Amino acid sequence: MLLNIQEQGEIVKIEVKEERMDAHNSGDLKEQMLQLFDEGKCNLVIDLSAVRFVDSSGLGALVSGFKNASARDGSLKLCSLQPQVRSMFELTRLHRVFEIFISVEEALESF
Amino acid sequence: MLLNIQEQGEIVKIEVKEERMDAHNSGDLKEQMLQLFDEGKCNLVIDLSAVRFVDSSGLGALVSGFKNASARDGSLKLCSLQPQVRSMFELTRLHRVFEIFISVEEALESF
Amino acid sequence: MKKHWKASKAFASVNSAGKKVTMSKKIEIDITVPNQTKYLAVIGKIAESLAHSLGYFSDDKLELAYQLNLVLTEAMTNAICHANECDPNKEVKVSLSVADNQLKICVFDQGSGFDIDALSKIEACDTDEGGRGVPIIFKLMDQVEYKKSATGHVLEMLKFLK
Amino acid sequence: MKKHWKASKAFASVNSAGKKVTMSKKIEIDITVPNQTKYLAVIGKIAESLAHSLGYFSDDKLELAYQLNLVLTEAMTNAICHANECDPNKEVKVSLSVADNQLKICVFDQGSGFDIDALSKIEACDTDEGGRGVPIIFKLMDQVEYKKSATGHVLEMLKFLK
Ligand SMILES: Nc1ncnc2c1ncn2[C@@H]1O[C@H](COP(=O)(O)OP(=O)(O)O)[C@@H](O)[C@H]1O
Ligand SMILES: Nc1ncnc2c1ncn2[C@@H]1O[C@H](COP(=O)(O)OP(=O)(O)O)[C@@H](O)[C@H]1O
Repeated sequence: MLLNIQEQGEIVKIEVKEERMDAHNSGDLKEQMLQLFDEGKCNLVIDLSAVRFVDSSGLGALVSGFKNASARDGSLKLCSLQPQVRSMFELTRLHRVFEIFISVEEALESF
Repeated sequence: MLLNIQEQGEIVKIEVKEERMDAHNSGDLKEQMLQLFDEGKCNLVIDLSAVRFVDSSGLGALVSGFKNASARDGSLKLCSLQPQVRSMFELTRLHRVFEIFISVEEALESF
Repeated sequence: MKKHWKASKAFASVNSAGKKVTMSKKIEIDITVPNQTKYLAVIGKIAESLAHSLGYFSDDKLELAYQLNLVLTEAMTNAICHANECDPNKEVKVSLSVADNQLKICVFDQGSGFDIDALSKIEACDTDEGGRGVPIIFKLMDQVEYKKSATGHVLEMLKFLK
Repeated sequence: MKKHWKASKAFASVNSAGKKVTMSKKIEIDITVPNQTKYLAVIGKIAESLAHSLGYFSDDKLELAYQLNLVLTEAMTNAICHANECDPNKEVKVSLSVADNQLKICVFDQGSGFDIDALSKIEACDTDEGGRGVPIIFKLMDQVEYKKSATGHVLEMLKFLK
């Protein structure tokens, strides 16, 4: 999975540079986040602007990151969801779990 | 087939508003051009900027327009071909038949 | 909730493909791929192309395209990872068919089966990492059945097109 | 120029689809649609999706995607309009398969055939409106054969993938 990772002070921004998040590539995101947690970085913003499709494995990777960040008193926030991806969160009611922002800027400011 | 037809003085600009020109829709373009020829309008610019795919039927419709325009001392010119569409003209050697311009402006100026 | 429908009719033209039949509204797509998740994307795209070719308005098409892509992705992932245990020498077969305003999706695995009825009532908790695949399939499709096939099991999913 | 190759092997898994076979690199897509040109687009898109799923660099993929879309569109148009005489009650069957770095495309029509060898040497004149379909197919594919099938004829086209 192509990821663009940038540290902005205390926060790590991960931009998913894939059209599709599924069982084939979501494991990469999960592992990348675990590595960041190991390094003590637990405030994450995941930028999904490029993502057109997410399946339950993609959601699973995000839930994993969310739980691990929370357990370390950090947080994982999402931003820039395409409408269809947003619907996917509603279908699975995960929009009630994640903090979801319109833009990267808003997500970063919210910390 | 979705066509945007605009008269600019002596010249009629036809913008093909379809991703795909094939045996299913190319007949429409051919008929539309025949109607213009009937009205005495025989200087045409076909703007293919939206077209991502052309098959031999699409080329056939353009050749039909080309021949009819020439027979009436007019001309049919093409513009704004996507690279893959341009390759299609080369494959069939029709790039030697048509005048092909980079932009609508250049095509219009060439008359 | 397990629901049933007659599968035989919808499949009538699979075996007779190429034979002269007077059924002008039938689309049938059968796909076989190696048992690897890298093929999820191509199958998903094929499902989207099919959705776009059906006679709907643009908005509905986008939604239907996403749904078919999703349902097929979930079912295939389960076939590949659970039923076929990620064995790359196995294969997954998928069929998509449209007839009489019914869309049918079948995913054939080579596994020994599972009790879908025990699962389908259970929704994943908000913080579970997995367990959302089958519930999604039940939410988006009108009829779902999982049963034995000649060489494993098949998940048959039906959607009524308006 | 008519060229031959063994079709039987490449088709081995069509009939045994679902059976346990140890062939991990085989992709097979079979599609049946009504005999109408409105289905050209969906089949073309499926061919493009397949091209994108093959392991190439982006540029080559785009070109391969266009070529497969084109070849399939040309062959299907001929099946629909020439062989099946635009009868909407007939159907067209297409199969795409990839195995051992060979891509095979078959288009089955329900017509009475034509002499492709007489055609394939003739290139359309620059100002002919038609007659470019078969020459395009010969240019883009490595082996082309047109022969009788159980219910009509089949155009078999092979491309060697690098
Ligand atoms: N085709 C299948 N063969 C065997 N077991 C399956 C199959 N599909 C689903 N399952 C079982 O059902 C469970 C729930 O599936 P699902 O809802 O898709 O969530 P997940 O795959 O994330 O666990 C799986 O964990 C697996 O045990
Ligand atoms: N499947 C087919 N069945 C019968 N005739 C065919 C078939 N395919 C091609 N032909 C014949 O070959 C001719 C040339 O085909 P083609 O090169 O595709 O150009 P076009 O379709 O524009 O005429 C057609 O006009 C038709 O007479």
